[in-house]
Amino acid sequence: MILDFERPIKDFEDRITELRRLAGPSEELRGEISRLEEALDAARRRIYSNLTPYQRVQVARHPERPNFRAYRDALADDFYELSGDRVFGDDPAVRGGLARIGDHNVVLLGHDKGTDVNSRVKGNFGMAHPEGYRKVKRFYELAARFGLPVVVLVDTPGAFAGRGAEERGQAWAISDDLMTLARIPVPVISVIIGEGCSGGALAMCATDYVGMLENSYLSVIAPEACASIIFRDPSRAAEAAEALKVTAADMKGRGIIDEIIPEPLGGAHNDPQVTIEAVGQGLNRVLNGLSETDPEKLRQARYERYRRIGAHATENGQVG
Amino acid sequence: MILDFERPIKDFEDRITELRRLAGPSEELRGEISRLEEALDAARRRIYSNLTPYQRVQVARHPERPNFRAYRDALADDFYELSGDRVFGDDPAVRGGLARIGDHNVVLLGHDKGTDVNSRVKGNFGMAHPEGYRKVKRFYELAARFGLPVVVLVDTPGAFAGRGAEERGQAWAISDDLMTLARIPVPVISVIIGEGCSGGALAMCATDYVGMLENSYLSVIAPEACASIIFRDPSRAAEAAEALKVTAADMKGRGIIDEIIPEPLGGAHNDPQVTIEAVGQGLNRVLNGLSETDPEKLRQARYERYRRIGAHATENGQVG
Amino acid sequence: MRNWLSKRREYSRTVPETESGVGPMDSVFTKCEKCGEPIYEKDLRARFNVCPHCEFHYPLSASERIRLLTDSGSFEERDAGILADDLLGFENYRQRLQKARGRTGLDDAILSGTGAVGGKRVALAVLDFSFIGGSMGSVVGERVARTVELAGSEELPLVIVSASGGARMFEGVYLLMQMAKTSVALSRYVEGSWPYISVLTDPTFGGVTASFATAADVVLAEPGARIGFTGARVIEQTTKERLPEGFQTAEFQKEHGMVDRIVHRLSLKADLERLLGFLP
Amino acid sequence: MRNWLSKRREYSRTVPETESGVGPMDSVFTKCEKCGEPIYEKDLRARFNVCPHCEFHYPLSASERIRLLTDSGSFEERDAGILADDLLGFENYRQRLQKARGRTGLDDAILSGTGAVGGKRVALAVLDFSFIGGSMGSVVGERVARTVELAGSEELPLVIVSASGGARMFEGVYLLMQMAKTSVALSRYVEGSWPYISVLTDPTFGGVTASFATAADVVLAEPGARIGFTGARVIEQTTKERLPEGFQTAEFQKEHGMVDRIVHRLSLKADLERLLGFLP
Ligand SMILES: [Zn+2]
Ligand SMILES: [Zn+2]
Repeated sequence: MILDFERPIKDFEDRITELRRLAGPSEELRGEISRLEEALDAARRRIYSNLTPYQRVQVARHPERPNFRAYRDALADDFYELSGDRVFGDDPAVRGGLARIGDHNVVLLGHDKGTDVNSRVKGNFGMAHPEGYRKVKRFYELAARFGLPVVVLVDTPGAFAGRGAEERGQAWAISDDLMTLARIPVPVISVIIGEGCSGGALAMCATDYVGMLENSYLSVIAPEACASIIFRDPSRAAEAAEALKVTAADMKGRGIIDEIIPEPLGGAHNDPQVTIEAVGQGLNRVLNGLSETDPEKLRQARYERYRRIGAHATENGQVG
Repeated sequence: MILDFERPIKDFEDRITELRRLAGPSEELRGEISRLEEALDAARRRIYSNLTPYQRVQVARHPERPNFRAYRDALADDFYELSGDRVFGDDPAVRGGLARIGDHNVVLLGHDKGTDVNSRVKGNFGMAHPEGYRKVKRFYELAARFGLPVVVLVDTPGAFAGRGAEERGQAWAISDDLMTLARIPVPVISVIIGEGCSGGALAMCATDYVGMLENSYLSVIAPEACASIIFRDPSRAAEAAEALKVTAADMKGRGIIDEIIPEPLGGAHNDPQVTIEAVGQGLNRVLNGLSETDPEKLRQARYERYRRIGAHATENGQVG
Repeated sequence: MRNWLSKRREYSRTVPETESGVGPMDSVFTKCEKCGEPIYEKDLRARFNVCPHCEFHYPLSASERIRLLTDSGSFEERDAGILADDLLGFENYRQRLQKARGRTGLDDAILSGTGAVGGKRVALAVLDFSFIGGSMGSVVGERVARTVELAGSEELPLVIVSASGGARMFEGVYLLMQMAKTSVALSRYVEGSWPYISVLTDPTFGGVTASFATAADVVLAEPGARIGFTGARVIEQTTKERLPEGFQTAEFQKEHGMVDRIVHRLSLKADLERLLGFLP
Repeated sequence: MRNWLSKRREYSRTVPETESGVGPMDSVFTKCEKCGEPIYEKDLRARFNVCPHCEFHYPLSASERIRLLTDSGSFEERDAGILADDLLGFENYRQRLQKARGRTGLDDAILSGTGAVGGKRVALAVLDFSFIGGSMGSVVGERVARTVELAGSEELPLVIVSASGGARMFEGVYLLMQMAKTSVALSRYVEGSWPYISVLTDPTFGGVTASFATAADVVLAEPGARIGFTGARVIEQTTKERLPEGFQTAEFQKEHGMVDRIVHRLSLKADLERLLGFLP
């Protein structure tokens, strides 16, 4: 799939392919081709170094963007999936289990956006039901019981908004995850690899370390939905994305996340391998750092971290 | 409702009423009446002092037998019902909440068999679904959180056997209650006021104190069901009740329960008031005794109590 | 917030905002939007905005709610003067805040402090729907967290009354983080053994429901209150599914095991007194 | 027990009991009751009673199960010689016990002890369906409890493989109390940080499912195994409801969130090794 703003890049790519076809073995078009290749590189650089927030949102949603499955398969030496909330069902929108990452045994979980139509539909495009959040709670508690770190890969358009989800207590399940996250005495680290939208994302990223891929986003609401409410016009999503300050850079600048993990030129989907390795290195570094930390210190630090964040001031002006 | 074996009693009662009607204000039939009254009393004594196990089972199921609601209304100075399992629903087959019994604030719960056709159906005749057992778990944990004793009134033909119950993990919910009961550091006391059948009863009576009303029963299976399996003949339920050793006397004799609470002549349904008072006195006595006990000692004693019970012998004959 | 507006639109048909949150009562006598019966404003105020004819519960301001629940004169506000800061520079947010502050006389969509309920001292936080739809933002998050900590440090029971259309998206990710903030505070409070009672009123949605409002030992709700994560309107738009009568009402939530009791507003104080009487 | 018999009846059509629990395999070659294909007994034994054609999992004796799961020569039985005592004097119970002991060579429906799984030492208990339908009685309860305590005191992971038609009602209330006994033992074990893995095989019902078999950190199940509280037959009799295809199968239980994974018998040891590799 080609995003609109990627069109110029695609054009160069097509023309280069065409010329290569025409040239065949001959040396003739060599010059022309390398000229185009430079232009292609320049275009990539130009476009991707000036992405607007909404363009980043589109990159974050790119269907070829590496998702939970890709990271799991590449980064976990072994992954033993566990399932079920033990009360109602098993929600494929979130998956998790025991995994070995580097030298660390961990509980690995994340939103599963799937890889093809079937798996995308099965995983409800990464929008979890209460069963999903209750399975997540089970994973948190399993990790606490065995003293294993938790690694979460966040990639969701939000908690699912539907009848069944409301009937089975979507809000209760998310709240319960937040309460459990606050409590467990093991390192909990998350990386937002794509979309990080609404409480459905927060239930899995109120953690001791939060990394964001360069083109991922974190927002309380989808830009389109925000636009249709604030501006009464969904087509003004780009403005909403701008106003909501959803990019990794915004989050880092405001001290809400710990780190921006750079993506290759052209976005993660342009070179999944490199992206996944970058995330893997980050995870290993953080796991090495946190696995030594005293559990009580961890909880204390987690408490202070989230207790602090806010956009308010006391009357004497000093931010509380 | 008149049970078959109560027929002679009923006959005397009817004749006495009839004579009274005939006699009116006159003294004439006085002698005859008092003779009948003595016969009535004798019949009651004869019949009720020689109840077979299966007759007791029938008494335990008597529709006019005082049930959870009667005890709740008579024994709790105040009862604040709480509801819901926080994951799927609220099961009216078990009810519970905060209550004041004597000088004690407690968590009071029990099976609700209802008082009329509607409430009996609503309460599914005291047969709980997983929602019910999960609500019970919530009550156990609430009591533990606030250091309140738990008082359980058991009266169930068993956990419900049905499609929805299996789909939502009936066995998992019961097991979870047993694990929670074993863990909570507060006094947990139960009285079997009617039927105590199957794991559905055990999930609410594996407690620090277990009392049984004289005509209540405790069994792994309903005598009828046992008969149809073992004897291939449900009509042999009386034999099954005999063989299963389900009476309060059997349980006391085998050290499985702590106390038999006597019922008035003619059974609890013949004088609910007296029965309820007897249970109330028992509860107060036990609450006074246990509320002083150190929580760890309680858990330890509970562990030893249930760890011990069994019908097995090691080869050298000594019971393990 | 998406909820907030969808709700708000419905509301504006029935209850134009006024400082007290009371509906069309500014004339001496008016018609109940629900049952059509005439109501005298003084009757309505005397019944804390519950229709004397059909018992419909109209919105109630935080200050009136506090008057309803606490022993008279016992309430002491804490943490006044915490004001929202427009860190995102979101179009119109400052103006909206100004307008809401002017109209309600509140700093933000919350009042908090300590008060006595039937002689028992509690830490109390009350959200106010009339302030930008009771939407959760940094001030609501901060004052809820401080109230939770106050309850913990002074060993008091905690009572929070919620009314919220959802998230205040003008604050973007900051408000998302308020869910985490209130949760970390509560997770410490519940390590103690003092009770947390949550009261859900119409409407309670979004980040409030998905964090502190549902994490209580006992959850009470007012009759007919609409409670959920996502508002019915949005669900119908996204899923094209027709939702059943009474969807997301307090009664619906109780039936689904999420709420302990439905409590009429006029017996709410008595219920709290009973409840607190059983607990540490 | 009620389950046990309903199951047993179904079984006897397909799998007459033999010591190994293997079905109609006593001739050199036979027909799979499931797919109708011919099977050589040795092939079936080599595959631990899994049909080489349709992969149907036939019952497996406790001893064969232990041979399947533990490193060869590593298993040491514990608590042998604990025998059921007919305290109720229940009609025919003694005879049934004699018959079952003779036929299976077991003391009761369980083998337990310690063994190595891929070099890692574990406490292991395995129920045997061929002994009075794997029904739970005092001996099963006692040996499970002792295995749990063994795991706790020697700081070992705990693995329990269940196969049970349900309750052994000949022991009346005693067997009910085995549910409490195994639960109190487990509730102590899980205060430690060693894992408990439960494996559910066909069939697992009644008191076993409603106590220790489902109280595990990880619950695995064999393909097609029937798992539940009350058996399908009894449910249909009592509720007159037609039950759906696949009701109570392992796959059904996984779909309903009750089971972590369906594991083919021939990869069960490898799965346990992987799982234990992650855990303390
Ligand atoms: Zn009205
Ligand atoms: Zn076959």
